[in-house]
Amino acid sequence: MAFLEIHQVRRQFASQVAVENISFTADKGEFISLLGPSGSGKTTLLRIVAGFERPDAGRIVVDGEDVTMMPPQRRNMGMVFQSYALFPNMTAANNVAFGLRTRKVPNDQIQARVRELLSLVGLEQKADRYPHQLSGGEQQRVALARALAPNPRVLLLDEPLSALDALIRVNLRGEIRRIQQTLGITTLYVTHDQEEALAMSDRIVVFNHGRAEQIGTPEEIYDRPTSAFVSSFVGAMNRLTCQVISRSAGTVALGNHELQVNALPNDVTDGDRVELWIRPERIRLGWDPDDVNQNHLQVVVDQVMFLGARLGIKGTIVGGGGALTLDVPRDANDRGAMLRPGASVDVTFSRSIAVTRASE
Amino acid sequence: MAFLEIHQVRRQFASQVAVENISFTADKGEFISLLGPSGSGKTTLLRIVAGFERPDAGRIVVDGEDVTMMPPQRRNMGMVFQSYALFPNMTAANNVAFGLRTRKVPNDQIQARVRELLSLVGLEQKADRYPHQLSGGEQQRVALARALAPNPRVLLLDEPLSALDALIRVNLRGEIRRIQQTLGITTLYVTHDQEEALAMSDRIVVFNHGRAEQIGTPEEIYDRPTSAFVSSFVGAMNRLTCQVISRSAGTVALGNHELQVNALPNDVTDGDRVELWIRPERIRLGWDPDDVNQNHLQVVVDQVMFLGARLGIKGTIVGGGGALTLDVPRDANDRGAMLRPGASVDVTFSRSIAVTRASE
Amino acid sequence: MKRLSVGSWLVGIVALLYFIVPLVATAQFSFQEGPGQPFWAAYTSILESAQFWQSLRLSLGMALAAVVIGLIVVVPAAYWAYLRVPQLKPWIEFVSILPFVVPPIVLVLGLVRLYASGFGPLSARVTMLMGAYGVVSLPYMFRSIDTGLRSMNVKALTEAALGMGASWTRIMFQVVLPNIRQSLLGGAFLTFALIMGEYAISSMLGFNTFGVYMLLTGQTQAQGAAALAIIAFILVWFFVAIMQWVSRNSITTIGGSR
Amino acid sequence: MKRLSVGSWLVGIVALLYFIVPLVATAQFSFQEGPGQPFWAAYTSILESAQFWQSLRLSLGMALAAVVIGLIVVVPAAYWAYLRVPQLKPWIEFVSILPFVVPPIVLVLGLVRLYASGFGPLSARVTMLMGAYGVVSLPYMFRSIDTGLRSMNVKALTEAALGMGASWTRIMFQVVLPNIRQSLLGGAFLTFALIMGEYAISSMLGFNTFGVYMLLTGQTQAQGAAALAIIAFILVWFFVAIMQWVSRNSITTIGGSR
Repeated sequence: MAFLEIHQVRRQFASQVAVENISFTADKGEFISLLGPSGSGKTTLLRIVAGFERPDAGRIVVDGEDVTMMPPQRRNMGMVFQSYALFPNMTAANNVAFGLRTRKVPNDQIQARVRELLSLVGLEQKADRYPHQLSGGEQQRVALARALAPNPRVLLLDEPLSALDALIRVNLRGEIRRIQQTLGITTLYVTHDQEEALAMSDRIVVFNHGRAEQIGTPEEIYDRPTSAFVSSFVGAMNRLTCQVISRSAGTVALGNHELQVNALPNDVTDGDRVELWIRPERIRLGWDPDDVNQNHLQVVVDQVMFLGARLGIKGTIVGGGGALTLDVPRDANDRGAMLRPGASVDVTFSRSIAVTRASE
Repeated sequence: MAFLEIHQVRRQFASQVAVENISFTADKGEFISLLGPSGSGKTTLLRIVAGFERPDAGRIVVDGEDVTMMPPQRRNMGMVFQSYALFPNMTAANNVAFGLRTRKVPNDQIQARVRELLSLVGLEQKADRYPHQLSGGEQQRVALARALAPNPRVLLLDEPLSALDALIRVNLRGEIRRIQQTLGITTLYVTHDQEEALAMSDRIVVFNHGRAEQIGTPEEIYDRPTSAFVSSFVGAMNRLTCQVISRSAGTVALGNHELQVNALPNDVTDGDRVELWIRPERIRLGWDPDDVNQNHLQVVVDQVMFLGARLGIKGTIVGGGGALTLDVPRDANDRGAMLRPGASVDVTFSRSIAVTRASE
Repeated sequence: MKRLSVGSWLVGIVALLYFIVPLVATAQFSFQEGPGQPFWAAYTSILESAQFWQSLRLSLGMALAAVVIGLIVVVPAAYWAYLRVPQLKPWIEFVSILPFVVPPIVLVLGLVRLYASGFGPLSARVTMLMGAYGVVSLPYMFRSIDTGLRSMNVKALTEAALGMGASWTRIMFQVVLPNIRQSLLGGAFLTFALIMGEYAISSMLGFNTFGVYMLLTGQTQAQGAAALAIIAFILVWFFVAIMQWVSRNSITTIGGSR
Repeated sequence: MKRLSVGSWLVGIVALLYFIVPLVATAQFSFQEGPGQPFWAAYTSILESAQFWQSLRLSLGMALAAVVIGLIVVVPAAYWAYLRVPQLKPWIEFVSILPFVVPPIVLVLGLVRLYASGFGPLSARVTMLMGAYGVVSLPYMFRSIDTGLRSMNVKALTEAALGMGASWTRIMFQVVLPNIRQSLLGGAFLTFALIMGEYAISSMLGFNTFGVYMLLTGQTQAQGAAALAIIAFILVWFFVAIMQWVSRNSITTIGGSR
C-alpha cells in the first residue's frame, strides 16, 4: 500500500499556477525524484509536502494520516536544503542533535544517535567542527545526518547537490542512494539534473510548467518519453521532422531521403508532418547495405567532441533533413570511421524508433 | 611559431603561492583549457594574461611583444566572465559596441560590426534588450560578442558556462568552440569541468595547487595521465592498490588474486606496492577463459545506476581488492549480465593497463 | 508572491500611522489660528519673514555643498576601495560610523579649537560649518554608495571595461555612475534631509540655519513652528523630486541609454 | 589578499586624522586650566556636579529603554517580515528611514499636541521622550538587524528548525538571536551613542538629559564642555564594552556553543 499519497495538489501564486493538480503515490522505501527545469513547480510541491506551503486544493497523506493542514513541526519529515542550512552557531554534532533535543530525547541517547549518524555519513572525525570549517560536501553530509537523526517518516531533499562540484556531486549521489536504501526511508528528491534523477531514482516525476508531464521508472522515462519536452529534457534527443509518404507502407520523407519506420502514430495520414525521435547513442556508424532493418543516412561531420569514454559528433545530414547528434564509442576512429570536421560518414539507425506527430 | 607565450609565471598572495612557475605556449588559433579545482591558480593565471594581476616573476608574450607590464586597456584581449559582467545600463547592442566606441571607430562601422557579431551569436533579434531582459545563456552570448567585437588578439574565458543550466551549457560550449574555430582566434578557457575541457580543447593544462600538473591534448590527458591527481580529476578512474609478486613475470597481487600486467614501472622491485589505473569503461563484462590477454575478476554488484545510454555499476571485488566502478553499455542486462545489487558478475580488463608506484 | 495576510497589513498601517499621525496633528495645529485670522495666517507670516528666506538659503547652500562633496570625495573613494583594497573595507566602514560615535559636539568643539588658531581660509566659520556637515553626512553618503556598489558587481564590470580599452573617466561616467544612480539619489536625499533639519552644530557655530530658525520659532510661536515644520517637510520632498528629475535626464544621457 | 599600496595607507590615515584630530584637540583643550589649578580641574568640577550625575542617569535609562524596545519590537518584526512577507520589505525600509525625512521637531510637536489632549499614562512626559527616542533610534536598530538577518539565510534556517519540530521560542533563542548577535550589538551601540548625545528632543520636552547638560555647560564654561565631551566619548565606549561582554556570556550560553 502507498505510504505517501499526493492527491490532486494545486498551488497558485498570485495569477501564476505553480503546481497544477499533481497526484502520485510513493511506496514505503521508494525513492522518487521530482525532475524539471527551474520554475516548474517541483520545489513548491516538496515544500507543500514538508508543510512550509499550504496547497490551495488537494491532500497529502502519510501512512494513512492526512497531514495537509498539519504544521511542519508535527509532520516528522527530514528536510535537506540546497544551501545546507546548517546552524552556523552549532558544531556538526549539535546540528545533528537539534532535532533530538526538540523531541526531549534523553541526553545519553542523543550522544549515541549523533555518533551513529555522523559515522553513517562518514564524518565521525569532524563532530566538533563548525559549519564554516567544513567543505560544501561535508556540510551537506551533516545536513543529511541532521535530517535523518529523528527517524523521519519521509526524507525530503531539495536540490541537495547543485551547489557542489562535479566530482563530489557524483560521489555524494551514490552515497545518498546507498544510505536511503540501507534505511529503507521513503524519499522525495528535487533536482533539475536529469542524470542525477536517472541514476538515483526508483521512479521519476517529470515536471513542466507546474504539471507532471510523465511519471515512471528511469528506463520508462528515458526509453518511452511521452512528450517532446520529456524527450529533450531527459537525455539528448535527435528530433527529425519528416513528412509521411505512405502510412500503410510506413515510409516517411526526410529531406531527399525515404526512411522506413515500424510504428507510425495511429492518427496520422499521408502528407502529415511527424517527428522521428532518436537517441544519439542509438545511431550506429557504418552501413551494411544488406541489413534491411536499418535506415541509412550520410552525414557531414561538423564537430567532434572528445568526451573521454565516448565521442560526441555533431553533423549535418547530406541531402537535407537538418542536424544530427551522434554519441559513438571512443574507439570508432580506430576502426577507420574517419571522424573529423568535413568528413562524410555513413550512419544507420533502426526502423523501430519512436515517431510522434510533429508539434506545430 | 607560438603566438601566446607564458614564461615561468609566478604569483604569490601573502604567504600563499597562487601560480608557481607556469610555462606554456599557444599557437595562433589554438584553444587551450586551464582545468583544475577551485583555488588551483587557473583564474589567477588568466587574470595575469589579461593584465588584471601583475606576476611576481615571469613574462607574457603575445605575437612577439612582451605585454607583462602593459596595462589591460592596451593589451587588446577579449575577456568573458563567469558572471557575464554585462553593463546593466546598456542594451545588448550598446554592450557589444562598447569596445568599439573606446577605440573611436566611426559610428556606421560600429553599427555594422555590432550587427555582424550579434548574428554570429544568434541574437540579432535581441539587440535592443537590456541584460535583465535576457536569459543567462543569452547574456553570455552577448558577453562573447562584446569580447570579440574589437577583434582581440587573444580571447580569454573565465568559467563562462558554470552559472548556466546543464542543457544550455552543452549547447553553448559547442557554439563557443564553433565560433572560435570560425574566427581562428587564440583562446584560453578556464574551467573546473573536465568534460568541458575534454570536449572543447586543442590542449589542456591541468592545474593543481598552482602548478601545471600536465599539459597535453585531451586524448593524452585522458589516456596517459602522469599523476594520480590528473587520473582522478579528469574522468573517473579505478585505482587498485596491488603488491608486485614478480617484476620479471609481470605479476601483481590484488587481494587473493594474481593479475598480469604488461608494463610495470622501471623502479619497482618485488614486494613494492603499485597502483593499477583502469578507466571504468575499459572493464568488460563477461569472461572468456581462453583469452589469455585479459585479467579476470569476480565482482559483487553493490549499486546499479541508470545513466541513460550507459549503466554505472559500483561493486566490490570478490576475494579482496576493494571497490570497483564499471561503466557498461545500456544493453548489458539484455545480454544476460544480471546486473542488480547482490549479483556476482565476471569482469575482465586488458593486461596493458597503466601501472604506477603507489603514492604513500 | 505570497498572499498578504491580515497581520501584515496591520503592521504596515500601524507603522505608517506612527509617523503620519504626528505629521497630520502638526498640520492640523498649524491651521488653528486666533479669531479673525484666516487659517493660513501662520504660513503667510512665515513666508513674509526675511529671516525665513535667509536661513533657507543658507541651509540649501550647505546641503548642496555637502551633496557635491559627497559625490566628489565619497564615490571615488568607495569605488576605489571596492576595486583595489577590499581588505580595507571594514576600516572604512568603521570610519563611516564614527560620526555616530564621536558626538557631533566633540567634533564642533575640536574644530573650533583647531581652526581658531588660524589656518587661513580654513578658519572661516562657513568653511567650518561646511566641514562639519561633510563629516556628519559622510555615513549616510557612504552607506548609500556602498549599497549601490555592492549590488553592481564593481570588479567584473570595471575589468570588462578595462579589457575593452576604456579610460577611467569613461568607466566612471558610463559604467559606475549610471549603475549606482538610485543609491546616489538615496544618499543625496538623506544628506539633504539631514542638513535641512540640523540645528545643533549650526547654533554652536552661531549660524542662523533653517533648523535654528525653526527651533527659535518653536520656542516663541507654537502655530508658526508647526507651519514651519510642514513647510520643511514639503521642501525636502520637493527638492528630492527635482534631484530625481535632473538625474534621470542628465546621467541617463551620459550613460548612453536606459 | 592584495598587497596594500602606499595610497591605501594614505586614505586610511587621512580618514582617521579627520576624526581623531578634533578628538585630540578637544582633549588637549580640556586640560588647559587657569593658573593655580591642577590640569584635571575641569574634570573634577564636572564629576562633583549633581546635575551631571542626574542627567547621566536619565540618558542611560533612556538609552537602555530604547535598546530594549528595539530588541523586543524590531527583532521579531524584522524576522517575521523576512520570513513571511518579503514583499513588505521595501515598505518597511521606507518606514525605517522616515525619521530622517520627517524632521524630529515635527515629530515632537506632533507628539506634544497628540498626547497633551490626554491619553492617560501615554501623556506622561517620560513616556513621550521614550516614544520619541524609540522612533529616532528605529532606523539604526532596523538597519543593523536587517544586515544581520540578510547574512544568515533566515528562511532556510527557520524551515530547517521547524522541520525538526522546534518551537518558535527555541528558534528565536537558539537559531535567530545567536546568529545575528554581532548585528544586534552594532544596532544597540549606535542607539546608545545616539541617545547619549541627543539634546534637541529632550530640550524641547524640557528634560535635562546628558546632551542638554553638555550643551548648557558648553555655553557657559568652555573647558568644562571639552572635558564633558571626552567623558561622553569614554562612556559610550565603556558601555559598548560591557554590552559586548554581557552578550558574549549570555547569548552564547543560550545558543549552545561557539
